[in-house]
Amino acid sequence: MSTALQPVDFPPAARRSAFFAGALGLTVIVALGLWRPAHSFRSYLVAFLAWLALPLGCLALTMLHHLTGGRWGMALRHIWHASVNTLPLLALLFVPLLVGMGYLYPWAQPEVVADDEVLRTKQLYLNVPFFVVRAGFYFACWLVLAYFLNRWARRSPSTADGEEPRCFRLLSGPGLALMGLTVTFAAIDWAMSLEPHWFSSIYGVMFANGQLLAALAFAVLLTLMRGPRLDPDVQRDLGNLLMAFTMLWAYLAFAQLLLIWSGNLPEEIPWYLRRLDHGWQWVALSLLLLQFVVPFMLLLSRAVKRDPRKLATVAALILAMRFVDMWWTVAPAFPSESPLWRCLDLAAVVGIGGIWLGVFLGALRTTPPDLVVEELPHA
Amino acid sequence: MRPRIHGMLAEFGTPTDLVAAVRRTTEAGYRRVDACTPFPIEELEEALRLQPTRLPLLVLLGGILGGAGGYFMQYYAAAIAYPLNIGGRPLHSWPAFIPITFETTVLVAAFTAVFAMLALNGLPMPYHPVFNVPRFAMASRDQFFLVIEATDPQFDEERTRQFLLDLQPHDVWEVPH
Amino acid sequence: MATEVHREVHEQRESARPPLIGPGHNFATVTDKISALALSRPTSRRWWLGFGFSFALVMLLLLAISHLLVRGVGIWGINVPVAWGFAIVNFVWWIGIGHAGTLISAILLLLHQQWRTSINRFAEAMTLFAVACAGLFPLLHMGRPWYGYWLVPYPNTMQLWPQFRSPLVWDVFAVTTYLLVSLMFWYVGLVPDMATLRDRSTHRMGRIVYGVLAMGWRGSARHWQRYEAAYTLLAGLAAPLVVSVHTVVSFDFAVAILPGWHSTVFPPYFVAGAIFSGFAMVLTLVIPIRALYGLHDFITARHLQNMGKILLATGLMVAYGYLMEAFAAVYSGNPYERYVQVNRMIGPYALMYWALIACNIVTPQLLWFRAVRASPVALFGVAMVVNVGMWLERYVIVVVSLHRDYLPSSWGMYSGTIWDWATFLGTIGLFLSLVFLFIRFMPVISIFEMRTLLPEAKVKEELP
Amino acid sequence: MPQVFHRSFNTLSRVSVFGSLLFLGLAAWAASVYVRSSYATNRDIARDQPIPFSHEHHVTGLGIDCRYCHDSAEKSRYAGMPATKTCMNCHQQIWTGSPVLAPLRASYQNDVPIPWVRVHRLADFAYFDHSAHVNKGVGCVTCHGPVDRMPLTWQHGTLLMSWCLDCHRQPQMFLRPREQVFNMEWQPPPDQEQQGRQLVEEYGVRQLIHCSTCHR
Amino acid sequence: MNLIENVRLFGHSRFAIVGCLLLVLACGCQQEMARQPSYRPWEPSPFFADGQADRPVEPGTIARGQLRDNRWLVEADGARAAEAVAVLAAGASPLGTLALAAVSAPPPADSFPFALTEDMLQRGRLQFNIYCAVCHDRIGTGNGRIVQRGYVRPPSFHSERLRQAPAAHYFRVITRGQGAMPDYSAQIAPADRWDIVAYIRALQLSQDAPVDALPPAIRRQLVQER
Repeated sequence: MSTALQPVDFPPAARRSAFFAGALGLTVIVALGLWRPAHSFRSYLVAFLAWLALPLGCLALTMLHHLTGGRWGMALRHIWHASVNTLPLLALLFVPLLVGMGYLYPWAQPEVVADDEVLRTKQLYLNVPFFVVRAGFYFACWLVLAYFLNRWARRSPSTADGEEPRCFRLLSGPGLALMGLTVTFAAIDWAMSLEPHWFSSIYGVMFANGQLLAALAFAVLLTLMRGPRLDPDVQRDLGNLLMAFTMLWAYLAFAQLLLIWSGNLPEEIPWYLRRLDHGWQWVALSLLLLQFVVPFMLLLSRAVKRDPRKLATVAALILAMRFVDMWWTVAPAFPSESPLWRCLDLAAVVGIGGIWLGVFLGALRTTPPDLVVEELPHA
Repeated sequence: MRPRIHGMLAEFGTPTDLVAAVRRTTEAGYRRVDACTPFPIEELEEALRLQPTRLPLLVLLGGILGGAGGYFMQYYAAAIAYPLNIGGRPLHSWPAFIPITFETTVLVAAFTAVFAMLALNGLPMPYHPVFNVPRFAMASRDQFFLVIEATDPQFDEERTRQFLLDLQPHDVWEVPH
Repeated sequence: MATEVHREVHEQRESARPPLIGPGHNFATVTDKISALALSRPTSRRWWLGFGFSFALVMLLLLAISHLLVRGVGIWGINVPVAWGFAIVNFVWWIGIGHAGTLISAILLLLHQQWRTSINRFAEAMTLFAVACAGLFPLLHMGRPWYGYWLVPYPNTMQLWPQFRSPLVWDVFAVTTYLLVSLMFWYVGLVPDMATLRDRSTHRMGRIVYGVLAMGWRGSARHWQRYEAAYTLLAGLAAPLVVSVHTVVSFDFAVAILPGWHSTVFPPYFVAGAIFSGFAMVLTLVIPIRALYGLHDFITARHLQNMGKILLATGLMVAYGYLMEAFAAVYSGNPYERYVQVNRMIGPYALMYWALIACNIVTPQLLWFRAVRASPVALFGVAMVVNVGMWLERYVIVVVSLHRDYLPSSWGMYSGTIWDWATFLGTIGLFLSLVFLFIRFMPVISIFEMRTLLPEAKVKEELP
Repeated sequence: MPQVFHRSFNTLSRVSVFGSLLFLGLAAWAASVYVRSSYATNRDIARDQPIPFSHEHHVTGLGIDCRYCHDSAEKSRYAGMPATKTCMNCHQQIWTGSPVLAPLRASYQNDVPIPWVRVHRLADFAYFDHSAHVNKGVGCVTCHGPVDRMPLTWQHGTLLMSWCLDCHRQPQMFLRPREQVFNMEWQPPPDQEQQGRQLVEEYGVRQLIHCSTCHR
Repeated sequence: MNLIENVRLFGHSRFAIVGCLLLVLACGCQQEMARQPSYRPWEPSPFFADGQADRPVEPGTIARGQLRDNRWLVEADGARAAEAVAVLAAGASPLGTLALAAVSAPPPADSFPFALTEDMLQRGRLQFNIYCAVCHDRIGTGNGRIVQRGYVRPPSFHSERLRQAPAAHYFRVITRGQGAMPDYSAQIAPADRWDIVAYIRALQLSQDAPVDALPPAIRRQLVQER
């Protein structure tokens, strides 16, 4: 069973085409930015947040797995590590957003703040220098965590005599707590404050869960596509985990909807009014159906979880819907534009995604084989 | 015609022995065979050639029934039977109906799981012929039993007893009705 | 072969951890030791002492309820503006405690966490008893409990239906469903063990009672097949159900637009709090019982450590909830939201607030240390503190948000009366009495599942 | 010996499982029948009165209008029970020696009211205004039934909340023109629903099913 | 007490305990909200000496809406009118003073305190048919159902004496009774009494009208019928 020892691998051509597509997408966005900078930054923000979900989700999953253990994680761990390795790239890709803050965030526009009493009271938190400092802090936390986890993993892969080095768990506990806080506040800073009057205290949890779901779907998809054949039990567990995270997604989304819908308060409900009108309602409906109903029903079936191809299809669907969800969550915050302009959001997704995938595939190649082999579940 | 006895009972000491014995029994062509164990043994399903249970399907149906019923109940009450304007919310206020729909789904599905399991197993059945063998009390402790029922077409008191003895059990008994 | 190598690696890794069953046990000893707890006679003096104490509290509960039925809810401290007092606080507290059982059983079963086996039965029973105690409070709070059936939708002579847009009606459905499903889950899990007790019992009455409860279980492979399917399906249903129940409880508050209640983080944060308090209560009960009945072989140090870790994790989630609530108030810019937070911290109930922070956030941080997790006494202490803290949390949420309305003319103070306390203590007595009865007459640990954990339960396949 | 139960217990257990289900169903059915029965609601049960007053005789026989005795039906929350004086308007000369009317005379002489037994007793938490109903076109017969044919008075409706709601939810099926309210013989026209809708419009009938309409 | 009795008593007491416990359930039988301690009209009351919850009007007080501020509506009789004036003076409200001025001049013999309208005649007919027709019959000849059952027969409204009687006479009789006729002051409101009087006038006219007085259409109809 030599397949069992093969790491997930892609031909170099895949990397090249990813970089090419990325360059193309970024060119479109930059060209657009010269003409309509506001829109360009908006598309860029959506795409950035959507792709950021993968490395951050993978980072959290890695630490979660260090704490809980379980064979399901062994199969995915090297993908997580490779994905986490792309965090420096994302820190770099964040810089354009600092440039575009004035176009994106109403609270960063002095003339808007001057006219708005609520925003003036919020200036204590929502102001440009503090925003930059916080963003720096978030990335610093993530990069440090990523650095240590990867370094230890390379240096001391888990050995056959059982226990992993204790340092993993010592880091992962506080690390996860730190992740929870930084992801929450990053979500508040980067996405929620686009509509600075609105607030929802569940937002950070939803964001973090979305990242976990995206990362899990991504890792499952790659493993099933290119990796070794999985142990049926592990594969079933992965299917169940995907189902659990989709259910969690639906749960959180519904909880927020229900509470805001019942409250019907003027400072809360506009968020949904914007997202359930002007065509966005169809996006919302597709989220309900394709992010929850369809994957949930499919994952209930044991046959789907047993068949790698079917499970991979479901994972791909979930992953795709994660991007749609991020689009639906973030993009309606901006003043309404014609649907044609919205299509250009795709260019940013391809642009950032191409570059990210290229770097990720490179990282995947350099993931030390002993890490892969030793962590592999029995096939 | 009703056979004289219920069947033959053989006792084994370990799950491995029992599974092997059951395999040989089904391979020998016996069909009305059962195994009684102190805990579930997955391998017996395949050894006894059991069909996969229909329970998940029934539970799914129960869940769908419960969910649809629960939602309709609320819709009927709030929009048809007694349409009242509560705080300007629509009569068909679907977000508010989801929690109960979920609960009824789970409730009916759970009832289905339990009662279908009991019904398919024919429980409660406080009297069963195997209990007539005193040693069978060990089936709920640490011993593993194989039953060949007398209604099996291949069953013959002498030959079946011999067959069971060949499996090297701890002991073999006749099970009276 | 790689397969075999990795299976062995995995098994070795498993074996390197502390074992789930003490050494020297086989099917017979496991069976006999656990079933002896329920079958042994005479009843120990310590049991009578504990049960007697709890039962005295039950009498107190009956007294408090009788007084309530005669005089009405006016004997409690509730009044406008604080119309929700102890009853709701205790309801939420008990329901929260009732979450660990099904969670341990269902979710850990689904996650193949085998360490659940020795505590699941006990935790499930605890769930049932806690939910029963919880259910008492809304019923009594209605003032006329004998009309409780009006909450059930049925074609009645008033042509009225429950108001399905109200979270209080959701509560009825959620709690009832939870009680019924937990009961079925618990009972289905008990059936094979009832058969064991039926066959072990030497007393005629015992044989009949356990025999009726066992429903004629004989361990047939066909039965086991459907049994396992049904049990797993029940677990799959119960897991989201647990989450939904405390979510609905959180909706009781969050659907209202009252500052301090209307917060979208309430559902997940309440669920985490429920699991937090549930595990605390499991620890509170398991540690003494383990010591008293000498169950160290079945409830090992590893069990306690794992529960300590879960306590820490859920405690951090609860802390996250507090943080988000406070941050939301500041960030929202809403003066009323801000006021409620400030009022919690420095208002008349500030002492309660800081006590709850100390109990729920500060104390569990001790669990970062392995030494604390490894010491049953320390764990017991932390669990007790958390029990108190979770009660305080509900008290702060309920009372502080209500006691100062928008208009200073409708401000007021609240405190429980002696009857509030009597009812609360009484339910603790009811809970403990049921626990004592349970450990006296039922197998505290799932016997048949313990058997499956033994190495000889594995069928050794001869290679074809 | 593990055999604890006799073989008949298999049948017994099945019978008890299904029997208890059946029993519960029957009990629920019986309860629902009971609460609607005249035993529980007093419907159709003629009440014994201190004087066996016959509406049939006074209304159908003598043609006395409802309002002769119940003179506040149009103006007040209460339809009004006639004072002893009202009875004496006629009975000072008619049936003066009748032993049946002895309580009436005693009441008149001693200035003590006759303790009539109340036939229609609404729960105290239900607000009811007689004049509102009468003036919006609800006929006497609609709620009280054919009083003109009752030798002794009985309660015609169940007085259950559902009984109120049956009309409150669809008043157009029951309303009649105002001038027909006291007409005991009035029959709804074939197009009652349409005419009823017009009356609902004309009389301004609204706010009928809010909780606070009756429970205030 | 012997042993057997002891055993039987024990058995009984067990039943008694169960019975007591079942009695607890009976608290569900109370309907406190359906029977509240407040009184409804005509309820008996053990509290008051006369055993009634309804209280008589306190002497010297006037209930809201019962101020008799129009003497002609209240009393057509001179003696009672003085009493009404006294009440009004005691009230001394602006409205009362105004009403007092309005009624201070004695009315002519057959005048009504207000202008007659079609509606008032309709109302008068309705009230007449309810309260009067039982004896006086529907056209006022005095042969109503009650009279047929043995009540003293009232005089016909169409007698010359009654046709000549002033309107105030009828009002006074309704209010105070006369001969066998009881008073109807409790049953018929003062304004309604005037309406009835007006209708009686119409009845009288109907039985004794000269043909010339009829409207042309009806006159033509009469001619045709003849």
